[in-house]
Formats: sequence, structure tokens, C-alpha cells
Amino acid sequence: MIHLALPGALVALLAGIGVYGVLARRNAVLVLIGVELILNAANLLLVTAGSRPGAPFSAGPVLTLFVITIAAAEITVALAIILVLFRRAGHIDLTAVPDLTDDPDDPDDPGDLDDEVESWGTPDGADDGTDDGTDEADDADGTAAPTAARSGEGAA
Amino acid sequence: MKGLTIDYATLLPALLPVAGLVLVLVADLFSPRGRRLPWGIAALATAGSAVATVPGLALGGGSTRQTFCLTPVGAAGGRGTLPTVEGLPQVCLWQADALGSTLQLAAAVSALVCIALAWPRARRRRPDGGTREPVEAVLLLAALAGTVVVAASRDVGTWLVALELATLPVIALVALSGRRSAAAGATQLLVTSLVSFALLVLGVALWFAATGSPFLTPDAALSSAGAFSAAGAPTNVVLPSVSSGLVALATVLVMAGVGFKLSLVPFHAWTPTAYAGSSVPVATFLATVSKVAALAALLVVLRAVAVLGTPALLAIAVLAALSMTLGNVMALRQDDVVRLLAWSTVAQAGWVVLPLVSISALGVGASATYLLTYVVATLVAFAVVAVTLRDRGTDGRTLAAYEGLWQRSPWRGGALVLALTSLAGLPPGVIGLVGKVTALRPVLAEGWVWLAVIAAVNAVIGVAVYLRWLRAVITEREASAAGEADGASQRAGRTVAAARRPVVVAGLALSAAVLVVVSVQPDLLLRLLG
Amino acid sequence: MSWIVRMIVVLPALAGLLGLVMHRRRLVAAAVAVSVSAYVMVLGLIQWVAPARAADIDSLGSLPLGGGLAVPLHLLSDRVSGLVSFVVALVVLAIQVFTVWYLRDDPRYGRFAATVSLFAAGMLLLVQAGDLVLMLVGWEIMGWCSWLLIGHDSERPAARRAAYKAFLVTRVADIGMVVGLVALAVRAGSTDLMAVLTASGHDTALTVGLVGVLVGVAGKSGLVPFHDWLPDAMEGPTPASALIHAATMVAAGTYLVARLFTLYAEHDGARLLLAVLAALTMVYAAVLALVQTDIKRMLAYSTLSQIAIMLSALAAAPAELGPGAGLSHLLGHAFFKALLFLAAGWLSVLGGATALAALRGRLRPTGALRWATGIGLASLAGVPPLVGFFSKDTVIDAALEGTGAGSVVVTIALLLTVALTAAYCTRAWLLLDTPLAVVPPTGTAAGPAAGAADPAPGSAAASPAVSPAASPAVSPVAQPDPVVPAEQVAVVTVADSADDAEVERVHAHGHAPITLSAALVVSVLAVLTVVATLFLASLRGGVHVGVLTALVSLLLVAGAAAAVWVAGDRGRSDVADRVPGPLRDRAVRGFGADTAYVGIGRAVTALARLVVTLDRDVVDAYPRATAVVARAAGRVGERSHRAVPSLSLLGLLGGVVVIAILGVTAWR
Amino acid sequence: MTTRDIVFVAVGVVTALSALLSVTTKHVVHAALWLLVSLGSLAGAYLVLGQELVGLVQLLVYVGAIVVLVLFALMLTRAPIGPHAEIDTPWWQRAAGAVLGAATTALLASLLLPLLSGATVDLDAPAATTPRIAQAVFGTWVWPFELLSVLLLVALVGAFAVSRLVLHREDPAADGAVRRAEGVRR
Repeated sequence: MIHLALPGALVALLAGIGVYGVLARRNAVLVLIGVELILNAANLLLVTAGSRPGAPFSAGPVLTLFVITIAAAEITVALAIILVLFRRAGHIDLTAVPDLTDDPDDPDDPGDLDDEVESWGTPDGADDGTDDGTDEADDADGTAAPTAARSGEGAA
Repeated sequence: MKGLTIDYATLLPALLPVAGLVLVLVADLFSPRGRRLPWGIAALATAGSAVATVPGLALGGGSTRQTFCLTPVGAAGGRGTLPTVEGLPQVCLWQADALGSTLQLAAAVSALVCIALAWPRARRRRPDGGTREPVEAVLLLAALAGTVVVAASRDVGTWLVALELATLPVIALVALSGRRSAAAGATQLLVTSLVSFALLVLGVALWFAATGSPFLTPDAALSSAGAFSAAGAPTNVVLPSVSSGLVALATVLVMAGVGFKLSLVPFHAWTPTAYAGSSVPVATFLATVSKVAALAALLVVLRAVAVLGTPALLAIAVLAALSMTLGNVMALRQDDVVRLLAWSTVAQAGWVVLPLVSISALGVGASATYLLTYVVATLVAFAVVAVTLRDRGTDGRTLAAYEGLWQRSPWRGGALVLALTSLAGLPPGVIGLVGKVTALRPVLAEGWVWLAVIAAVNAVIGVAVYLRWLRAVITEREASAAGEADGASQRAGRTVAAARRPVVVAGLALSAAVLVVVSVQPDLLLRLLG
Repeated sequence: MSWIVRMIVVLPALAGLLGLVMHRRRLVAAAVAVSVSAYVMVLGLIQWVAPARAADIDSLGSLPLGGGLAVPLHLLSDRVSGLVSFVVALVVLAIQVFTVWYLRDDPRYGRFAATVSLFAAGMLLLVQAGDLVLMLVGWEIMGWCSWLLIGHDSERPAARRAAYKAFLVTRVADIGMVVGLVALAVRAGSTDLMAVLTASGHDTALTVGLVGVLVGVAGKSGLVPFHDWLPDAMEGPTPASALIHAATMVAAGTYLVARLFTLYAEHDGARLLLAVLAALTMVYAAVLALVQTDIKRMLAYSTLSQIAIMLSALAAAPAELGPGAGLSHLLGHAFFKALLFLAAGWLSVLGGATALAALRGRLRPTGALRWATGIGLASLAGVPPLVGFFSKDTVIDAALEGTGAGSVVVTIALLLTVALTAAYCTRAWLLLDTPLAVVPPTGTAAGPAAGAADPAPGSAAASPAVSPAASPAVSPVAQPDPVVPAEQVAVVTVADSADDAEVERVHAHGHAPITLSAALVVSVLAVLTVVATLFLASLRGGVHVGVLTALVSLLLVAGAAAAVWVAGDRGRSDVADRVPGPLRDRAVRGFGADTAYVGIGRAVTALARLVVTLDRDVVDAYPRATAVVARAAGRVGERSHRAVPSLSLLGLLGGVVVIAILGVTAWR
Repeated sequence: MTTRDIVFVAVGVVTALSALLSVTTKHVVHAALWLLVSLGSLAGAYLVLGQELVGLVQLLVYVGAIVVLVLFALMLTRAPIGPHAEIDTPWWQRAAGAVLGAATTALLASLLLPLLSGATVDLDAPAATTPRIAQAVFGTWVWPFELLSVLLLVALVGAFAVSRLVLHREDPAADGAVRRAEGVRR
């Protein structure tokens, strides 16, 4: 025997704490923690409601499992994006005004899903031969090669 | 399992994108450098999905194409292995009626246009030696599959998973689309969607707690009023009738969770950033397929709730009014066409949910109709932007780039004019006007006069928004001609290369053709109203 | 049969669109224009001669307008529409062929040919229409195309002004047309022509409808208050003038009235109005034609006069006679007026001008052209074996048979006009054909200068030379059109710019010899002018010449011709020069009708300005305030949207909580 | 009050307290660790509610995978060790967060508690045992389950592609810094 009001109260508490957590943190990863708390509140509610007899098709636990899995999928993508943000901006501070400018010589946003420049490309069939060469150049002088290529493209 | 029937033909609209997704991954194993092959597969799968929805379009009056049906367990002879629910009618995890099929078709066609707009250039090597196209194709197909499934889902499990399947890949697409501001856009979209999704799950859990049923059906909603406990369940659970308050909260939370995808106003802040940060095809996807997914998801819930009478949803009214007003006002100040379209999306989202203030069949149909008009017109506008970007580079994002478009290229200018007038609801774009009238009808029928007044004011401001762009399109270029010539000569080499993009133009042609067809035959859309 | 009718309408429209697309390729444009008009002409011939039922009704598919108004969009094909569409197509073909030569150096030939095709499509649609809506569509297409055609030389302010003038004047009259058609449709509850004709009752609507249509017809056909745009329309290239005058635009009004004839026949008020307008116009225009200094303007005034003759037949003919007389003159007029215009265009290319003074004696050395012009003028004057004689006498006969005040007025006016017409035709022939007594020394191509040297008419010829209006005609040396303010254009261009146009064109194009095909077209038109009476015979009431009327009109023609012959000293001087200088000057300018138009235009503009001011300062303040508020709100909103994710989360969660509370409390 | 009630209250208090700490602590890494405690004790709560399978999955996926991922992410983004004042938003935003959090709690509690106030459930014969859940997952719920597999696959592919995103157009300085930070993998 268990009184279902207790898990109900915990649900309300966790959701409230989660909301606060989302709003109180400026570190993107810590915001995720708040999100996880809200999700867990929902999960607990699902389990609570599902533990009542008569709930059809074992829906409570099954849905909980689903939500846990979805959360896992979400968190992988989220962390990947946060890493990209960190590499690009140098921080993961959500209160900072983000840098919305694009490069002045941004190539024509080509309208497809990439923004590669024609001048990056090499003729067909020469792929394998030049692959390593470019990478070595990148490594050797850091940023010189891309910059040169960019300026060349700008003048083109 | 006993009692579970699967009809694969009915599932085709969802299965084809998934199959295409797998195929792309397999193809990538064998030909990792192929750039067009993944998109080709994606286009085929999407087109197939669109075709597969067609049998559902003609369904009339409540009939559905359904599968994954759970026969009532009581009728199955009480085998006792499953928890029995007496009195629950047959439920299916996939039920596509005419409305759902139309939304699925709209999603598939929009995705097809996005694929055309994103058609990659000839083989080029990246600095890292990899190609992104297969991943992008996979993500796009997954999002499409999620959209298609969510439109036909009737249970919270499928609904949640499908909605997430329609959202998560899009976030990755935004992050992948490569502009420098994409990271900012993706981050904002990401955090908004995570929080929204958490609230959504909370809403679903509340629904489950209130109704005791994992199905988003009218019967489940009715059971919240005590029918469930009376249905012969063990009596040690007492469900008081306060649970209808829970249904209300669940509905509102679901709406909030979906509202972020629709860009409704308090949840809209990601919209301009993400649109501007991503490439045009991804923005197009965000503006069309995502919106279809969101509204389809919302309608699934609202149609279940509608049976509780027509509750006055003040919350929806507030959201609609705020969205329309803020979206239009902000759009007035944008000089970047993509940002303008982003804010216009916000305003149009307000129009989309406007009819839902009366949760009824009329409101649902009107909302879907308006969404479709918006989707078609927005597709054309984005396609024109994409083609212009091919010609003119990043300049193509400014309003100034469209000056004299009518003279330079009458076809493109004409398509844009039709799209913009449709969005504004001005005469050449009849369909927009039809949509606005349709959307306002349930509002007036329910006597929401103040809301109708706000909507009317916003219709006027909206006209101003689109006229700003329209004016640029039809004015003649005089002063800027000289400067243009210089830029043109500089870009000549690239323009020549860019001019050979038949697939992108085909995407524009496809969307424009759809727009023209529905403009000439608005009853194709109005059929949804029943 | 129905596909033929549809093709007749659709093909020229397609040719027009195709021509607009391909207008930069001269050869393609020419080929499309000529071949399609030829094909359409054949189709028109089939439609006319095919042993069809009396009437053939076909529908384009009705418009589901609802509201108790049926819009079946019928096409009505009967003998009348068959014959008229054949003649229209024939004239259009002739004009297309002629244009290939006439505008051979014009870079915008393609556009012109395409517009002509489109114009023909409008006229043919009107001819085939069995539905008021379709009629209106055709009517409007012609209105727009006439604007394009007249303003073809859009770099010249005079042409632009003439185009705008034609457009505005006809548009104003079209208000009446639209109101009239709507009234008729409302009366019948349908836009179908048959339903409109057979509807009964509701007399106010009928009156409004018939008078409204009359106003519209008066605008397009140039009846008196609206007549002044037509002479100015000579700014367009000569083929355009031929098109507008011969078979299409101005004749469309006649055709429309003929289609509605049974309604008019029963409504005396509308008929009387038509009769008075027609009588006034035919005499007035014939008088003005007599004194014109420019051949094209003379022809324009003669058109006004002749159209009025057609309409007078419709106004005076008894109901049982039907509209045959008016239609017959329409068709006959189409042939000889097209012939005259094309011949005038040819002549003006040869002579380098269109001023009569400059063309004096130019006709004599040309062979076929002389014959063609002669036949055309004779037909216009009503000389017996030619078509003009028969159709005109049919009209007079019909008017004589009519009863009521209208027919009396019309009959008197007709007889006057017959004499006047013969007079101005004789004058034109004498001026063009009589060789000058003293051949001017080579090098001065200026005929008038030689005329001044001639002692006898010298003083007379000097008078137009003094008048500023005619001075450019006197010195055909092309003066580049000075940039004149619009107000001055209003005055200057009325009389003289038409010949300026020709002069400029000729100087620009040089004197290329006429091509065989163009010459052939003129000759064919001349032959048709002789034999066209045979066509008319097929029309009910088409040719009906009484002995008495024939005699009277023959006498009138002969007398007038003889008078001019004598007064003009056998062609050695211009009869018109006997008119006092100032009076003639004003007559040439159309007695200030243009100034009146300008005045009306100014008044309307002033009124509009007043309304605009009221609107801007009183009514508009509210919308503008809205705009200001919206922009300010936008600024505020922009400041609060800096894409900070944290703030958006705050908005999101705050919004959720607020609407959740709202939703839970306001539920049900 | 039954035994289960008492155990649940104990576990619940731990869960709530550690959740509260995880959103208020000034140590970045501690936040993740407190989350670990909170989610772990929530797994205990599931056990108390009679859902062994859910509790185990919670431990496996959440505690074992997600929190570890979070920790890795904190390390990769060079989170500072030790107390750090900069991890919180401005005070007014935290105040708003507190108000909204309290409102959420109040709203949920006011609706859930009346619904569940008198409800008790006898967990000695639980409605959903693990075999039944398994049957349901692969029977009734097979369609969303398969979709879930697609979602996971796509999420992995997407995350992989996103994290491999090469930022070739950054400021040279940041670019170089990141390169150095990433080591010499390439």
C-alpha cells in the first residue's frame, strides 16, 4: 500500500526545481540539468499514474522507458551542439549576446545545406591526391592556408 | 501479439522516408564521396511518401486508413495476459483521415521542395575531406518521417516519439548548415526545444494521470470526467472529477510544448536567430515541414479534447493575439528577407492557431486550411530567396537585392508577388484571402469580437509588411544599376556557375505550381473544412 | 463548328502572347503574326460560308457567381458574326502584311505586331461573344491595346499624349458601358445575350442599360462629345490607324449596338439620343474633314462621319428591317477605309509627309497607288459600282423607311453628309492628283514652297504657312521634337504633330521601295472594295437600294464634286483655302475640343486633389498614427530581441506558466 | 502511513534536496554530481513504487550514461573546478525563475494532490510486472518502439556529424586556440 499523493507532491517539487534550474543557470550544460529534472518529474508522474491498476497496456512504465530513451537521444545531440558552440564562441554562456555576424566575405550562402566555396574545390578525380596536401598545409601554418584561400576567393 | 494488425500499405508514407534513410546510410558505406546520391535517394523517398498519402486524401466523413489496431481486449475473450479495459472501443496507433493525409502530403511536398533547394553542387572536396550530404539527407528524411507519423498518431507514445523525431533532426540540421551564426541559432533552438519538450512530456503525463488512458482519443478525454472509474476498474482508485482541470493543464502544456515549434509568441525567440543562422533550405524546412508537424500534433490533441464541449480557450486567444501583433510589428523593421520571413512566420502562426479558440471541427479545419495556405506561399517565397541567393550571393538576403526583380526576371518576380500577396491576403493571391476569411469564421462564430478586431488590425499591418518587399520587387532599378553592374562583373564567374542550377529552379517551379493550383482552385483546400 | 469559333478567338490571343515573348526576333514575330492572321481569316471564311444552323451557341464554361446571376459565357456564332469576323480577320491580315514592310526598320516591330494580334483577339472575342461579360472583356482588351498602338512611338511626347488622351476619353465613356451592361444583366438576371434580348419589364433598368451602352459606344466610336481622341490617334503608325479605324475599335460600337438592336428598336428615347448624336457627328466631322490640312487627319474625320452613318442606320431603321443596313455599311467601310489608310501610308512614305500641301500632285506618277487611292476615295464618296455607294444608299433607304423624329433628323443629316463627303473626297483627289503647274526645282522636295511660287494659289497657300499650326507641314524638314511642357503639347500637337510623326519616320527610315506583298495587299483591298457588295448580299437587309434614294444621292455626289471641281479651279487651288484663315485654323484644331477635354481633366484633378487633401489630413491621420505606433513598437521589440537564449527561456517558461494559469482557470 | 510510504518519503526527500542542490550549487561539477544523486534516488523511488524495470533503466541510462555525458561535456567545455560565481544568471532572472518554479509547483500540486489525495494502490500485486511490460513493448507499443530506434539512430548520426563540424571560417585566433585545445588529432 502506498499513498499516491506522495509521489504527486514529489512531481510538483521536481518540476518546480527544474523550472528554477533552467532559469537560474547561464552555463548551457547546467541548463540541461534543469531540463532533466522536469523530465524526471514527468516520468515519475507517468509511473505513478501507471501504477494504478487498470491502466491499460502497461502504458505507464512503457511510456517512462520511452521518455528516458528520448532524453538520451536528446542529450547526445544537445551536447554535440554545445560543443560546437563552445568551439565557435569560446564559451557556453547562455546570457551572452551571441555573435550573429557572418563573415564579411562569406561566400554566397549557396542556398544548399553547405556553404563551401568553389575555390576550395579541386577538379573531379584529383580528390585523393590533394587530400593530404591541404591538410598538411592546414596543420603546418595553422590558419594561413584557409585565409589565403579566402582572400583569393574574395577577389575572384 | 494477438489483436495487433499491421497494414504496411497504410504505413507507406512513414515507411518510405525511413527506408530512404536506411538506404542513404547504406549507400554512404559504399560511396562515401557521393554528394548527389543521398539527395537523390531522399528525393525519391519523399516523392514516394507524397504519393503514398494520396489514397488518404479522398477519405470523407470520419473514415480513416488505420493500422496497428488494438482490438478491445474484452472482446478478444479475456485472455487475461493483458490488463483489460472494458468498454474502450477499438483504438489504432495509426489513423490517417483526410485531414491527416492532407497534412502529410503538405509535409512531403514541402520536404521535396526543400530537397530541391538544397540540391548540392557538383563534386567538391571539403577541407576535412568528408561530405555532409548523407547526414543531412538522413536528418531531413527522419524529420519528415516524424512529421508524417505524428499526423496520424492517436496515442501518446507514438505522438511523443514522432514529435521528437520531427524536431531533433532539425536542430542538428540547423547546426550543420554551416553559417557562422548557425551555432547561435542551433543553440537557441536547442534549449527552447529541450525545455518545451520537457513541458510537453509533463503535459502528456498529466493527460495520462487525468484520463488513465494513453490514447489521444475523445473517449479518453471523456473518461477524465469519471467514466474511467465507472468502467469497471478496481474500485480502490477513486478519480474525482477535478481531473478535467488536469486535462486543461495538460492541453495547455501540450500547446506550449508544440507552440515553440509553431513559433507562437512567448515561445518564439529562437525563430529569427535560427532562420537567419541556417541556410535557406533548412530555414524553409523550419518554416514549412516543422510547422506542419507542430500543427498536426496539436490537432491530434485538440480533436481529442473537442469532445468535452467547446471550451473557451482564452490561452489560445492570448497566444494568437500576441503572435500576430508582435510578429507583424517586428517584421516591419526587418531588412533581411530571411529574418522578415521568420517574423512573418511568427505572425502567421498566430493566424494558424486563431481558429482554434473554438475547439471544434470547424476550428480544426480552418486552422489546417490556413496552415496549408501559409505553407504553400512560404515555400514559394523561400524558393525565390534560394534562387536569388544562387545568383547574387549573400546580398540576396537583403531587401535591396529584390529591387527590380520584376524586370530582371518576370517569372521569379511573378512567383514572389503571388506568394507575398498570398501571405498578405491581397487579391492576386486569392488563397491567402480565403485562408484569412476561413480563419476568422470560427472566431466570429464563437463571439470573440475583440480577437477578431485584433486579427483585422493585424491583417492590415501584415499587408504593410509584405508590401515593403513587394515594392522592392516591382520598383524599377535606377540608382543602384551602376553599382550593380560592378558587383555583377565581379561575380560574373560565380554567377555563370550558379546559373546552372536547374534543380533549384525546379523546386521553385514545383512550389509555384502548387501555389497557382490552390489559388485557382481554393476548394481543394476548403474541402478540409468538410 | 464550335472549335472554329474558339480558335478564331484564341489563336490571335496566343499569337499576341507568343509575339510578346519573341518580340526581339523580327522574322519570327512577322511569321507568327502573318501566318496566324491568315489562318484566322480562313477560319473566319469557313465560319461565314459554312452551311451552319442559323445560330450556334457554345459555352466557355459558366462562371459560378451565384447570387441569382447566370454567367454562362456563351459564344454565339451566326451569319452576322461569321461575316464580321471574316472581314475583321481579312483586314487584320492585310494590315499585318502591310506592317511588315511599313515598320521594317522599327526595332519594336515585334511588339507592334503582337499588339495588333492581341487587338484582333479582343475584336474577335467581341464579335463572337454571346455574353455581356465576354463582350466587355473584348471591349477592354481593345481599349488597352489601342493605348499601346497609338503610343507606339512612345519617345515622342505627342504620341504619348495622344495615347493617354484616347485611353482616358474612352475609359471615361466606358464607365457608361460598364454601368449599362450591368444594368442589362441585372434586368435579365443573366449575362447571356439571348436572355438579355428576350428579358421583359423593368424599364428603368432598360433605359439605364441602353443609354449607358450608348455612352460607351459614343466613347469608342467617337460620337460627338467624345470625338476628339480619334484624330489625335493618328499619332500611331499608319497601320495602327487603319486597324483602329477600319474594322475594329470604332466599329465595335456599331457591332455592339447591332447585337442589341431589338432592344433599341423598342426604346424610342435611346434611339432618339443615338440619332441626334449620330446626325450631329456625321455632319460636323464631314465639315471638319473638308478643311483638314493633313491627309491622315482628314481620313480620321471621315471615319467619324462614316461611323456616325452606320449608327444612324441603327438609330433610324425600322424594327422589322433589322440592323442589316448599319452592319452593311460597317463592312463596306472596313474595306475602303483600310484601303485608304494603307494607301495613305504608302503615299506618305513616298512623299515624305502626310500634309496635303506637301503631297500635292504626288499621286500622279504612281501607278497602282493612284488607282487604289482613286477607288478608295470614290467608294468613300459613294460612286455607283463601288461598295460605298451600295452600303450608303442602303443606310439612306433604311432611314427613309423609319418613322419618328429620329429618322427625320438622320435623313437630313445623311443627305448633307453625302454631299459633304463627296466634296472632301473630290478635294483630296484633286489635291493629290493634279500635277503642279510649275515643277519645283530639284533639291527642294518641298511641295508647298513650289505652291507658294505658283501665282494663282500662292496667296491662298501662304495662309496656312502663316498660321503657326501648319508651319511644320510647310517645311517638311524634320525638326527634332523639342522638349515641350505638357501644357504646350496640348496646343501644339493637335494639328501638326501627326505629320511630324510621318516626317520623322520617313527621314529615319529612308525611302525603301515598297515590297511586292505590301503593294499586293493594297491592290487586293482595292479589288475587294469593288466587289465587296457581293459579300453584303448575304446579309439580311444588307443591300437595299431604292431608285429614288440612289438618284438623289447620285445627284448630290455629282453636284458636290462639280462644285469642288469648279471652286478648286480644277485642282489648281485648295478649296479649303477659301475658308477664312482664323476660322479654318480653329476648324483644323477641332474647334477647341481638346482644350475642353483638358479643362474637364483639370476640374476632375482639382476635385481629386481636394479629396486627397481631405483624406490625407483628416482620415489618414489614424492609419498613419497606427504606422508610427507600429514602428515604435518594432524598435522596442528589436531591442528586447537580442537572441539571448537565456532570455528566450525566461519568456518561454513565463509564458507557459501564465497561459497555464489562464487555461486552467478559464477552462469551460 | 505504511512502510512503503515512509520509505518513499525518505527517498523523495533525498531526491528533492539533491535536485535543489544541483540547481543552486556554485560548483559546476558538483551540480552534475548532485544530479547523479537525485536521479539515483529517484530510481529508488521507482523501486518503491513497484517498477523495478523502470528503476533499473533509470540507473542504467540516466545515471550511467546521461550524467556521465554531462560530466564529459563539462570537462570538454573546460568548466572551472571549484566554486564559481559566474555560473548563475543575474539575480533578477533567478528571482523570476524562483517565482515561476514556485508557481509551477503550486499549480501542479493544486491539481495533482486533490486527484491523488485519497488514492492508494496495493503494490504487492503490481499491475505491470516486467514480463508484462516486455509483452507490451513488443506487442502493443511496437510501432513507437521502432520509431524510437530510428530516433536513436538519427540522433547518433546527427550528433556525430555535428561534433565533427569543422569550423574553417573562424577568427584565426580562436581557430588556432581550438586546434591547440583539441590537440593534434588531425
